[in-house]
Amino acid sequence: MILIQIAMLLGFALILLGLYGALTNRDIIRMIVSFTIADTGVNVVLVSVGYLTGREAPILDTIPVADAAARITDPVPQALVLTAIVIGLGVTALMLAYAYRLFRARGSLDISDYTELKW
Amino acid sequence: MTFLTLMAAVLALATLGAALIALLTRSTVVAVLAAGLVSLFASVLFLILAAPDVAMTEAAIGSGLTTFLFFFVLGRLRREGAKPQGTKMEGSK
Amino acid sequence: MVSPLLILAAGLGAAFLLGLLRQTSERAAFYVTIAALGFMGFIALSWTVGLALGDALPVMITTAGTAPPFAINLFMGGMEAALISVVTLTGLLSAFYMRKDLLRLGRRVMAVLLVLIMALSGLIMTRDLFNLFVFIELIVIASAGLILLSRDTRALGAGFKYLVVSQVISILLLVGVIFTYHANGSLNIDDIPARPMVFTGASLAIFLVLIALVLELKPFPANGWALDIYESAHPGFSAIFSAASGTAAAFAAFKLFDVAGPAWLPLATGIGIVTFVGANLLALAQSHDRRLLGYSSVGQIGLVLMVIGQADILGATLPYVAGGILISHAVAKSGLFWLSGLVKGRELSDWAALRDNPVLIVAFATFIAMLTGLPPFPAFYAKWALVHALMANGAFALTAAFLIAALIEAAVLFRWFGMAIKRESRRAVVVNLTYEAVVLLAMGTSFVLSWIWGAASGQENLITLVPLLFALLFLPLDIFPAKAKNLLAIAGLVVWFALSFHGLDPIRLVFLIIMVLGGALLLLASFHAEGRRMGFYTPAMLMFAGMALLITSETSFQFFAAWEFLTVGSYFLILRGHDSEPHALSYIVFSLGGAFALLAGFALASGGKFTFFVSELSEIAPQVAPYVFVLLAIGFLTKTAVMGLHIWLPGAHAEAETDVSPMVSGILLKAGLFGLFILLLEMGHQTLYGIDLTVVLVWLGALSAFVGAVLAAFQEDAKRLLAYSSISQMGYAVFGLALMNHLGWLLALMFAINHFVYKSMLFLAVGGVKERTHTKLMYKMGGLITLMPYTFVSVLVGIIAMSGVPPLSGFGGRWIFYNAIMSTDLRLPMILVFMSGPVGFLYLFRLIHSIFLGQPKDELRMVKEAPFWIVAPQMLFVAFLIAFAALPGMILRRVDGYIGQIFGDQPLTWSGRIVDSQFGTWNPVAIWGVIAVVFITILLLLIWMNHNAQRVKQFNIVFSAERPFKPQTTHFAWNFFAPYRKAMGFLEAPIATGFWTGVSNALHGTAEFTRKFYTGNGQTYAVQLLLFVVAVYLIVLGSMGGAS
Amino acid sequence: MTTRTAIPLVLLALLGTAFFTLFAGYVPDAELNRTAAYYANQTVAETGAQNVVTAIIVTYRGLDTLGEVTVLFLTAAIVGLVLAHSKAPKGRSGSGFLPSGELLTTGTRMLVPVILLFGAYVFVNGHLTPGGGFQGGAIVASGLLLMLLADPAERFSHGLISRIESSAGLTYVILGLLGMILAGGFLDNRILPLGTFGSILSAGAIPLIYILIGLKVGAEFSSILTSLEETEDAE
Amino acid sequence: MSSFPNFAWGQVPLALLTLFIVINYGMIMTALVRKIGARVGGRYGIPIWQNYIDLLKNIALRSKISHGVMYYLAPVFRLTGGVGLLLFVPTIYGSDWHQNFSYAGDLILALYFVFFGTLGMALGAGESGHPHSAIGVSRGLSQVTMAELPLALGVYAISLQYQTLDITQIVAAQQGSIFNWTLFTNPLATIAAMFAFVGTMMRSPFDVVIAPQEIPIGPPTEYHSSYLALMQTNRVLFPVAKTVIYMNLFFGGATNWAEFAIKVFVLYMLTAVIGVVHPRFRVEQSIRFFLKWGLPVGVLAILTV
Repeated sequence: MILIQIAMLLGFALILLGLYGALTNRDIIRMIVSFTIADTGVNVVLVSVGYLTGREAPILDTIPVADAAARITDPVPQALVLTAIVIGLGVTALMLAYAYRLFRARGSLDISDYTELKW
Repeated sequence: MTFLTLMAAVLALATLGAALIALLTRSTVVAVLAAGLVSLFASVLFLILAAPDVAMTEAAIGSGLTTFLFFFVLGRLRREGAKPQGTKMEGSK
Repeated sequence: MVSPLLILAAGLGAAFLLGLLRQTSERAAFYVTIAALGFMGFIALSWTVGLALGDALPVMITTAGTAPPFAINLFMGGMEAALISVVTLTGLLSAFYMRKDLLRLGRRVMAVLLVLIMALSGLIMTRDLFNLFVFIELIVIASAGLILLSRDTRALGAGFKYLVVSQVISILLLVGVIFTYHANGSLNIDDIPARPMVFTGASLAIFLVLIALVLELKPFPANGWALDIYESAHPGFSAIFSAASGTAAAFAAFKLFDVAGPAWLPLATGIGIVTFVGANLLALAQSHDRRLLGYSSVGQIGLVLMVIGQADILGATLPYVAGGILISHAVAKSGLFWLSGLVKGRELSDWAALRDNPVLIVAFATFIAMLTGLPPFPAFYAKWALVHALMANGAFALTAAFLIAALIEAAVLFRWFGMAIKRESRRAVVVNLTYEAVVLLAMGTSFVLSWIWGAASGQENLITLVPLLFALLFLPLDIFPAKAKNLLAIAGLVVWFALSFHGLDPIRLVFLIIMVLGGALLLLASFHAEGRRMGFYTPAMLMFAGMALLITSETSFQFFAAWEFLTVGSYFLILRGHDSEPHALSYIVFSLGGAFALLAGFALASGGKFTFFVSELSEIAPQVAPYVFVLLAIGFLTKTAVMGLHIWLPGAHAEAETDVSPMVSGILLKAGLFGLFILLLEMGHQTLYGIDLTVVLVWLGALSAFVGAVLAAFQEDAKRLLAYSSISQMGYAVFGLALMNHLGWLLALMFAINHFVYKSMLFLAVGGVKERTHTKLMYKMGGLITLMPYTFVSVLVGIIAMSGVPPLSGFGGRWIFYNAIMSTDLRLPMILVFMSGPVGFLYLFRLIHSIFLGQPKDELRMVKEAPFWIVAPQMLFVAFLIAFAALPGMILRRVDGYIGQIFGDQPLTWSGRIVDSQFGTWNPVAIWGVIAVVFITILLLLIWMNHNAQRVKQFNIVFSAERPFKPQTTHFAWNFFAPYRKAMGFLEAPIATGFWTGVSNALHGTAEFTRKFYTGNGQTYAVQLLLFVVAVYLIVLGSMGGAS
Repeated sequence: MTTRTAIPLVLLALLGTAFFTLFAGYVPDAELNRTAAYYANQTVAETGAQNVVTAIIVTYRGLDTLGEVTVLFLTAAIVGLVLAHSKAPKGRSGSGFLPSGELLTTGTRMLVPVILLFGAYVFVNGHLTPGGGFQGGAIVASGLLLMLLADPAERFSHGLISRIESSAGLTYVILGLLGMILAGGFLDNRILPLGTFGSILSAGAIPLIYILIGLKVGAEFSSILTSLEETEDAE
Repeated sequence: MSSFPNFAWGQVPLALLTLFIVINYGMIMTALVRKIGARVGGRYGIPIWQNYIDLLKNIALRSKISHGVMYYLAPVFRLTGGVGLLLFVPTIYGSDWHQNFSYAGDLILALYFVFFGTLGMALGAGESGHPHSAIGVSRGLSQVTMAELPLALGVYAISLQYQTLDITQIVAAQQGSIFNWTLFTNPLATIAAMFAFVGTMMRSPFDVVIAPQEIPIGPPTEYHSSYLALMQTNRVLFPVAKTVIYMNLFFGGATNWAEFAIKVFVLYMLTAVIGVVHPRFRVEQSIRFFLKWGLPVGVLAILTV
């Protein structure tokens, strides 16, 4: 129980910290770094939600199939997190590529320099 | 159980610490490394939370590949950012 | 039917396949892309058709051989199929459209495009919450990739902002998803139970999911990033981003709101309407075409969200309504984005380049009509159904907000269209056959969709109406000479009259004669036009179609559709005028505003029933009746240009072409009058807050009659003078109708007939003068009587008739007027009407004096009589006026009898050619006789006395015993009624204009101020996004606190 | 504190309260919910996989996974696109801050095959043990990464990477479609016999798919990394 | 001929007789009024037959020019307006002789026919091309718009009062006693109408339209010879015809020529008296005057009926 709470709070804290960094850091690279932290936070929250206190990993090599329902933890969030992690990497890579292109175009990594489109 | 909890608590604190470092440090390189550390700690936490698959993935992708991606881009940026100041204004048409 | 999964498989498979092709064969890659998109589109379309025709049943597609919720499942139903068709076909056409850029960037970008379309289709089909997230991420990433297609370097910044914002959204979404899963034990959307709107536990989780999906819809004001994309991206991609992505995201939101339960609908409603209003408002301040389209997209999707919020009200019609708006938007918006690629400049006025290619102008008009929900396009039916549902459920404020925002949107779009038609194009249109083909396909689709929506409407299918088709027929016929088309148009009107006049009551018959036969008569004047006169006949016939249908309409739907037809047709006609751009705009805005009032009125009257006979207006419940009356009256009064709602009229009528002015003045204004006839016929006296509304109408009519006349007297521009005169004349007619007695109605009808005749005549005459003198300013003319004698005669007869001086027909109107006011208890409004009579005399005299009398100008000494075809109808009118003056009974008697049936009295007795009332006598033949005898006698006397009078030159005048220095300066015409202006000039104070200008300025100011919100900083956008979420959260929290 | 930081702080505090409400309202399940229970009970019978998470990823939520590899595919394609049009200045290549000494080069030469082999092991055994295509793919990619670090001048054949990526993806889709024809639906793993529970060649198509995923992910990661690393695009 | 149910050829000579009487009466009366005005001003004044002299002189003038068709027709319009007005109004109540052609229409016809001559005159003056003519028209029309308003209100009031628009019936209702006159039964309407009466008789203070004492200005500026003769005829006929309407509506009408002569003279004299004691208004002043005084009285009249 406490384990879940610790993990979940950590996850939320990471999300908020990450978002704070992303919203206040003007450096594009630092924004991306912050987002990866927030992403990690989301992953932690996801896993913690699926965790059942005291249960084991959902791998049935040592656990008899018949006992599985009583002994393993919820596998679904884990599957989701796997996907989320990979997607997170994809987005991060994309943002980094964009950052590079932006820098090439304008020689700046300050997000507030890219406001020629507005209003 | 309590050991696990305690470990989780310590890990959580460490993770938070790493995250704060990532946010507060002036050096981008340190921030990237700290973010990787956050991922790494999180992957350990995933192990505690009975999620070995996730832990592996987080470690390999979240903390490993992502960090390298950052460094690669930083490297390229650094190389080009080191060029004379004149290029700063280039392309701002 | 092939499995819908193949849509996804084909998209993905083709995307992967592209990597296997040889590097050099980009062309082959392109064909693979096209083939895959075509295949996807084919599957979607075949499902759409199959489901629509009942050949197929909606199907649940399971994956992994496992039943949901344990494996991801997809659903293919009617809505899904239709929307996937939209998505895939947009993708296909855009792929064609972007061909060059796709080839330039290679197969990777083609793969990205394929994946985007695949993901959008998946987003529509999937029934799994997390799968939804995956597809959204795919869409985000693919979009970020396709933004790179643009050659605009600013697109990079836009793409990055988009990624930043998407990150925030996906965080919210994931947190929401996992807690929803925790609460329901399932990720399947169909397993989500309806929950109350509270912010604890599972409800909070679903809130996060919902708000994340709503954020994907770019709600105002958390949408700066989307606008930046629209502004900078490749138009082909923008078309996808707006049409396909918007559609899919809206459907995803719909799916979630559908299961989350009715408690959450207010959220959709609120955000939707705020977005619709806000986006359209900000669009006002835009001068960049694509950004404007972006705002419009955002607004339309907001509208769809608002419609989704009405799920409980709309019930089974929700797909029809939301789909109508969504699909209209998709087709029109993608069409416009594609069109934007053909225009080089990015200013709105640069679209004037489209004039190089009339087909593109037609496409532009089609798309705008489609977006603004004009008939016969799907959004029209949707708007109809939506407003009916809203009004029936008492959502008045929402309806008002919706209609106002829709009006702003129409203003924005039509302003743009006006610029395209009237401004000078600095750069030629891009010649690109692929672009054009894609645009034309979209245009064709819009008509097909119109047919489908019409067929499903349960009402008349507007696109199949013969008059409308007749009007549209002139589009392809536009390549023929104007004279041939004119003949066809006249024949069409006459035939339509012959087909439709049977069985009409006399009042309707009179209006039908004025509108259809009168139209044919006026079209005679159009024979003077040379060349092809592109773009004249379709709008003209559209207007006449609207009027013809208006008279014969039975249901409120037919009535309203006809009303919109005539409004739109006349707008395009008016826009043809020389300096008409701002005036046409204010015309369409006021007209649509009035039309919306009608819509709301009918909706309120029908109580939500879609088929509502106009004759049922007399049976509606007394508690709503007065409000219905007010709304409908506002609609009709806008058309008759009652004081306060009149500011559109002078410019619109004055700037129109020579033969258009009489149409819009002489004929079109009668539509409003006809509406009032119907309204008062069915509803009669209504009381609101103890005030008899007909009394209000009496006052408004009298005020218009007076102020219109005063303003007319102060005009220097001949056509403006006539336009103000129309306001005054319509005021009389409204006044007469509102008296609600037999004679009042007869008066109004007489005014309708008379006004048609003499205003058509005068506009033609003045138009003819303008053709020759090239000015409308009267003080620049003078002394034209000898040069244009026929025109002079028609003006002379016209002004005698109009001023009510015996013996011409105007006097009959006055006589009936006095008898009418004798039978009413209202007295004070008469003062205004009494005053307006002599004032009418002022402007009429000024008209004839300044143009035809006085000293001719040197430069105009050689002008010829107006063209034959302009004079000929005038002479017909003159003959008619004289006949009608002598024999009013030939028209009025039957009408009088019919009005007698309505009021159950018969105050006039027609003995022979004499008309007797309770109070007096009108013997037109005797009047003619006496006057003619006396006149001829005196004339003979004079001729006897000075038969040898010597004709002298015009400037041979005494002029205080000296010859004038220059004849030009002796024409006393400018500011002719200076003394009157000194005394009564205060009436000229532009109160109404000031008011409406103030409204317009306030809107623009708000837009200008609010858009500063969009700083262009991606970080700020992200903050705004969070601010939006938090604000919604707090507002909902607050309202819950208030409710409990 | 400036408004630039204060406003986000306030907003995040409010968002935090929303999160806290979620946290406070969270009641952990005592038992597996019905979805999880279904997987716990049926995975073995239906898919023959030991690792329930793998079964879910590859089969039950196979569509997600297909989307997931597509994300990487997209990212690789777009990163390639982005960098294709920004040729870096000529000059010394490499990430520039990691020294590539002789030791590293030699070590790499020895290590890389081992790493690649380990990666393959991970994704082949995905249905039995923790790990699978993604992890394995990542490991394979890190092998390549190491090679890049060791010898920045090293060129990878984009054509090869791309071809591996595409064929794997295409095969994945075809396998999915085969599921519709031969078994119960798209991505049904029972197109192949489920085999003996617990052995390598079991769990129907899961190992095959995970191998494809592994190859594809590995190729995609490599593609991204090489795109970012290389100064000039192959095109 | 069903359109002329009351028509008899015998009416034509009677109508001509009426016309003859009225013209001659007008000739003498207007001259007399001018003479009185002159005497009041300490001048000798014109001879009583001066109008005849002017008329004959104008007819006899040999210089005759024309500026065009409308110019030529204007005097015809003008005189037709005057003659027609007289003929559409019953002159002597109770006499079948002098009903003229009033069956052609009612009060409304009379009120609107007033404008017939005005319009024709204005058109002719316009075509003459003289700016002063146009200025005169502008002034005249501007002024009349407000001057006519109290009359319209007064007429409305009395037609409500008598519930008819028929002039004969209105006169009939006033017979019997002097106190049956509208003047006494409806003084407000009468006062309102008298504003209009004074205002439209082209006498000071409302005579800026023709501005007789200044350089020739006003619609007739360019007219001469027989044109002017016709207009002069009208100038004596029209005021009388108009006065007849007022007399009929408000002052009990006339049952014989003597009563007719007296009532018309008194009413006409009224305007003359006002003209003598009151200086000329500018147009905007007269408009304001009617707005300030005429309109409220008129409004009161229609409200109190």
